[in-house]
Amino acid sequence: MPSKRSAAWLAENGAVAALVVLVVALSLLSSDFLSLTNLLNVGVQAAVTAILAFGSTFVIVTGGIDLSVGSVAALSAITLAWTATEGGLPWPAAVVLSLATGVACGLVNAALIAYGKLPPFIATLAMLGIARGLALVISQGSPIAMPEAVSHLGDTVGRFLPIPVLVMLVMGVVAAVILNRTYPGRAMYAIGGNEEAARLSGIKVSRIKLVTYALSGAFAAVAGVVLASRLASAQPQAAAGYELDAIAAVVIGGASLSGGKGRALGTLVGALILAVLRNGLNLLSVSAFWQQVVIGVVIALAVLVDTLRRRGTN
Amino acid sequence: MPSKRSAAWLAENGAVAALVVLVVALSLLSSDFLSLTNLLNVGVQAAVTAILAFGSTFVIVTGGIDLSVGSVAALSAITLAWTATEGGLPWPAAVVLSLATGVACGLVNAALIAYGKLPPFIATLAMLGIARGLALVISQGSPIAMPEAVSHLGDTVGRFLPIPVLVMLVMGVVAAVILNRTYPGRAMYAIGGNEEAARLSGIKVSRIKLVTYALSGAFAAVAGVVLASRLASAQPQAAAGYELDAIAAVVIGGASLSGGKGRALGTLVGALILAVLRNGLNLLSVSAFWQQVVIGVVIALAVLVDTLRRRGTN
Amino acid sequence: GGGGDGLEIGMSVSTLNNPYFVQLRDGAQAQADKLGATLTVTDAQNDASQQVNQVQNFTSQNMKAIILNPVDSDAAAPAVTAAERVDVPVIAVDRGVNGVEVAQTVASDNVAGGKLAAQELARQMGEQGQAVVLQGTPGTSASRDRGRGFEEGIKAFPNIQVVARQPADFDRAKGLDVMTNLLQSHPDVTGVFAENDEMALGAIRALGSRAGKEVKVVGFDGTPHGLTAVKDGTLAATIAQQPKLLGQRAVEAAVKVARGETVEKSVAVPVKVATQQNVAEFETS
Amino acid sequence: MILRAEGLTKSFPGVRALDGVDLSLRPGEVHVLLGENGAGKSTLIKILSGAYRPDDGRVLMDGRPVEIRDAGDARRLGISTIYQEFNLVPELSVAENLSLGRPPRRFGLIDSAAMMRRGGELLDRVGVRVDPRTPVRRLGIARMQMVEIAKALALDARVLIMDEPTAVLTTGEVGKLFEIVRRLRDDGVAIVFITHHLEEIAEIGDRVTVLRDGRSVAEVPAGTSQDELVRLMVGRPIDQQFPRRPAELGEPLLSVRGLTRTGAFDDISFEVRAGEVVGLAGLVGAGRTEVARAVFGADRYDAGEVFVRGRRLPPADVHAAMEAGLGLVPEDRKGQGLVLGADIGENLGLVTLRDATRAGFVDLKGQRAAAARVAGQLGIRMTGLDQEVRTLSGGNQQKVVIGKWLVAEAGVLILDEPTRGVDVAAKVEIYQLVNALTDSGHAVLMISSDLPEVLGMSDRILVMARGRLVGELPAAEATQDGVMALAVTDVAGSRAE
Ligand SMILES: Nc1ncnc2c1ncn2[C@@H]1O[C@H](COP(=O)(O)OP(=O)(O)OP(=O)(O)O)[C@@H](O)[C@H]1O
Ligand SMILES: Nc1ncnc2c1ncn2[C@@H]1O[C@H](COP(=O)(O)OP(=O)(O)OP(=O)(O)O)[C@@H](O)[C@H]1O
Ligand SMILES: [Mg+2]
Ligand SMILES: [Mg+2]
Repeated sequence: MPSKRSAAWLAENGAVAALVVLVVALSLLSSDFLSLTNLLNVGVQAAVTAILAFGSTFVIVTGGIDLSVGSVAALSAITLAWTATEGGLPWPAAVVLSLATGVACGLVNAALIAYGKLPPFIATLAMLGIARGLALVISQGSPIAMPEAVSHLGDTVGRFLPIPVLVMLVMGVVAAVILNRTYPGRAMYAIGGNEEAARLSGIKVSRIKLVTYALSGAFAAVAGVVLASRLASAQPQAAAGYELDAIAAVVIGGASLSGGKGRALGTLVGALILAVLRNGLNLLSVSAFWQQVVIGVVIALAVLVDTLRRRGTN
Repeated sequence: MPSKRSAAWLAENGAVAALVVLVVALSLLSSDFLSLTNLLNVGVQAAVTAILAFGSTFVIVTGGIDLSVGSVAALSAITLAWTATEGGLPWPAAVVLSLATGVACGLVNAALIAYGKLPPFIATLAMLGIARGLALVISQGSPIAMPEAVSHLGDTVGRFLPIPVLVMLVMGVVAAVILNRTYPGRAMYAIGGNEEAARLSGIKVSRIKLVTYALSGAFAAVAGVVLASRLASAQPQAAAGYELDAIAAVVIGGASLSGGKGRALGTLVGALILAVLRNGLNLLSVSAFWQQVVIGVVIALAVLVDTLRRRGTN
Repeated sequence: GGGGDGLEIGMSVSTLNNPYFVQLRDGAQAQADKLGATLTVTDAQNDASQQVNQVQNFTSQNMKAIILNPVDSDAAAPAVTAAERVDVPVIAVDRGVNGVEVAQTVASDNVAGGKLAAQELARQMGEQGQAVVLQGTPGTSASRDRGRGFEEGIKAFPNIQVVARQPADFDRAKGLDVMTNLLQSHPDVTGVFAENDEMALGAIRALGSRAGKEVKVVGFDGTPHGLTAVKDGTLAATIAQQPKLLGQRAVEAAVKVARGETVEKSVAVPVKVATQQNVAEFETS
Repeated sequence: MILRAEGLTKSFPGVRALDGVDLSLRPGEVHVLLGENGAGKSTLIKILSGAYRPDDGRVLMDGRPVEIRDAGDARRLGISTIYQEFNLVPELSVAENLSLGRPPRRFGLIDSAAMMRRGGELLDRVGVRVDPRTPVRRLGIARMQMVEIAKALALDARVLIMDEPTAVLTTGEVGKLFEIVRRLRDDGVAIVFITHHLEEIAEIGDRVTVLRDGRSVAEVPAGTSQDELVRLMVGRPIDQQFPRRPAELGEPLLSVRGLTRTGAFDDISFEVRAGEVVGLAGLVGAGRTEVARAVFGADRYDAGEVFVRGRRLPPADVHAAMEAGLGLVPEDRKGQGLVLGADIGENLGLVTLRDATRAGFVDLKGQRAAAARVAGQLGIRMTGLDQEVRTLSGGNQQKVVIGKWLVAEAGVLILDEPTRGVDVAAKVEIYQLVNALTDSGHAVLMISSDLPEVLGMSDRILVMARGRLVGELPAAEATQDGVMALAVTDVAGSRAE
């Protein structure tokens, strides 16, 4: 019964309904919205948030929170650009170093949380400051040009294949596979659902948390590199404040901040909702002052659609 | 046994230990730190964050989160300044209207959360945008001068009584009394500890949530007015990003984001830690880029001191 | 030494998360080193109240003079009052302070700069066509003043139509995204005014090969990357504010007032339009 | 001797939970642990399963000392545990919970098909009919317990520890569980079995170790008489296990008419009169809990009415129900009954919080005094009213749940599995309190899966099967067999499976 299954799927992925409503509304309001180019633009604009949000999904599934993703993204990109230009490293080595930076930040977060017993909010808030500060220190506050080879990551192949979208989709699949099909992924759900039960079932909770935050850091590094590639320049101030967007994408996508729930697909939809919304507001030329109001109202409505529908079915 | 009780008190308020360590360290590092004027400065500088954080304490105790406090503070201050200057209202009426604005924002948050079943993160994130946007719309993006009478709230009475500090202390006492001694306060702890058990014990959970977020909005309004009084001008961008500071103060003060825990005194200490830290870094002339790193490290250490000490006693 | 030996000066910069202000600081630092003064720089992170705090902290440190780069001209008054209470002279730099008097204001005029930007953009657009504005963070004084100057300036060109004004928060990535989106609804724009160079550089990425050819982009600040883009021809012009010079002048004044000398009430560092023709003269400053 | 524990000692702040306890397990025996609430039974087995580290003492397996640092170590040693408090992940499916920590993998990835298959097999083994894909949160307490049992069986253990597995099961499931236990015993598995149901000891046990105040006071054969076991455990004999003292009946206080919720219960009508204790019996999943929650206003219903003292209650409004004088002790103490992170005093005062408020301010002193009184009555074993409820033993937690409604003095009290996990002596205390309630004209509706309790304490017994009321028996005429016969009635057309 494919129809029944797809109905059930929709019921579980209510954010999709909100996205569809939003897309239909914008298509009616703006004739420019529903063009292939514009939709690809939306995809590109969603990419960085989505990649950050995939990383945050791991964390939120375990019941944690990662406020440092934006800063870690900036630090990773600055690391890449700095080692490749000032440091004279070949770019593949710089890329590896950049990913390692992201992972290292994640591991520090996890160590503080798992061994230092810090609340995730505090540990990652500290890292938010530390990573941003280091990015500023390394770059001396000025943007650094990205190596030519890497910044192709921001390009569009042919007319219709923006690489950021490709990277986003690949990272999404990776996140989905990790969450659904691997041992650490399933253990994340168990920890988020009932940490004590997970521990008593023999899951090494601390170790899984290390994996979780390391993944979040790695995804942040990828997001940072994609962002810097789009701009051809790594900026110390890049992705500031993106952590709230990333968390919002995950929560709009159906996850709960108390843990145990969340899916990569939902997160993707959440990130698309945010990107579609911002794109639409630009197309409709909503005034700067009103934009924030409209974004707020639409986010609330989008999630409201979801919760009300879910209540209807229950 | 006063000594035993005070030891127990310290054990429960571990943040105090961190604050003491910080103060001692800064006194040794900088000769300017331990002067009365400087300490009063620290108090004034902590005031706005502390008042916001008292409001957030209610919310966090119920297991919620309020991201909108900074924006609501700005909107309330703008409302006051605008109605008093452009609107020609007498200032006491403008003050009342400003508080009402804060309460209204809180009630909208609560309605979305309690009746719309939105996650608090999403509802208050939406309000973050909406309130900020409305502040910009009302003010047309420009600061508005505060009425003379109100801006005395930013003054210092005599040499040693800065009014912001006074307001902070009064609001702290109000918060403590509400949390410890009143029905809504006790109900907040129950809801944060186990919402279902609270409901089955006859607590009207939705109504208490209305009270909770309305209080948070009212405290935000007070914070906004104090901030605007210090600057003698209400700014649409005021207190942007303060929500993370407020939450950090509450969590550093010993509350848990999963609810059921948190005290007004702890929150005050948390806000003081943040203010002392920023003040100290200025006095020590730490370079701007390194400051963020140092703040991050010290926040992590401060809470680490607390958790390790607590583990020691267990 | 230039007579400023060991003199302690505090400087509160509105934000260091922007290359423009980093240069402002660098100019000030260089001058302080030259004069032998000790400069302490703090970053107010675009938060007016944090700036008041920093000035208060300077007074506790017994600074002999304070250089204030206001986050907001109106909201800076209490900071100045705090310093005056303990008789520490204040030099305002880049933005003025409204409501109270400071020893000297070293500034270049954002409103005038906005006007210049309008004129230069109009000139390069051939005084006709559609233009869009990328606005800075709503509610900040830089966005307000530059926007106002631009609107005033562009009025003189009736054949230029401003078809959209959208915020991109002074951020390069947002400049890229917002420009991309605007190109969907307004594919025929031939002019872009960005309220800072960062957004302008983002817009240039969005425009791709059209930047500098069909579409003229004018930025603001004259940051090194902005000037490079001007040299390359992708950025049509930037309103160069000579931030290093601002910083330099401010320190000079601070050292003077700290020694009790009198200084002029205001020093204007001119804003200049940097275009491909004259860009060379800016790169050294 | 497969496992020996020697001199195990464990202290928590303010209590010495274990004080030099010895325990020896032989292969192929069912070793019963007996003791009052808070005697240290759970603490002892948590040391064996790696959840706690002992302060002192050691554990030997096959004569060699072993270190059990965490659940993984215990598993490697072949020790499998069913904890008193469930350790299930509510959001995950039954199948996934069953293979928690050791999912079947293929090429490094989780093999969901194999996981479902394995889950299905395990559920069959314990005889629970439930789709392995169902999220655990949708199961009632009883079926969660069966899933816990299945989960423990998933590991082919040499030592199987079961902490009060029968507390929430009805006779049917208990029978099934005992079959499983006997089969394992015959295969040579050593089984530690904790229960407060004394009659189960002779039926399933081989040896009994009695704990009192954290010390092992005796090791006796399972055939020891119940009176003797009680004396060992409590230190004094208990005169009467079910001291029901019928009271004079008055007006109907609670009347339920035609209450229906599609898929859960259908056309439920009954009355409870002042001074009366009505028992509600049935198999697990019969829908008793659902009815109780609907009556109390905790859940909505589709049709029917509820009256208290003749006044109709608005549906799904707990507050109104409480105002009218209803009270509910829920079956899930952890999920619905307690604020685990709050202290005992606070939990005991929760229900009366509103009444203790004057002009917005709570009379904290009065609250404390009332709490202290009730805690004394129920004999809650605690270091003080400010002890966190989380750190109480299971039975003492249950006493707190009941206690908070005793403080409230509700006119009609609905008790859902009230004595779950409560020791024999404390049970009698609770029964006395029920008597006192009915003496003063209150009414009690008691749901219990413990048939002797229903028979012993009710004046009248209602029996539910598959969401319907299928019979009513006066207590005097009711027998276990009579109730069971009704409980398995196949009600045509009701409640789809
Ligand atoms: N984490 C803890 N912190 C403090 N005290 C604890 C903790 N765990 C258990 N205790 C105390 O240890 C004692 C023994 O508890 P335990 O759970 O072993 O009792 P039990 O014999 O299993 O009782 P029950 O029959 O009620 O389940 C109790 O007094 C309890 O309050
Ligand atoms: N055989 C079954 N088929 C379908 N659902 C069932 C079945 N058994 C139990 N349930 C569901 O499980 C939950 C109840 O589980 P539980 O085992 O606690 O029994 P109950 O319905 O609460 O009644 P009781 O208190 O009589 O045991 C309910 O949601 C019920 O609908
Ligand atoms: Mg126990
Ligand atoms: Mg039940």
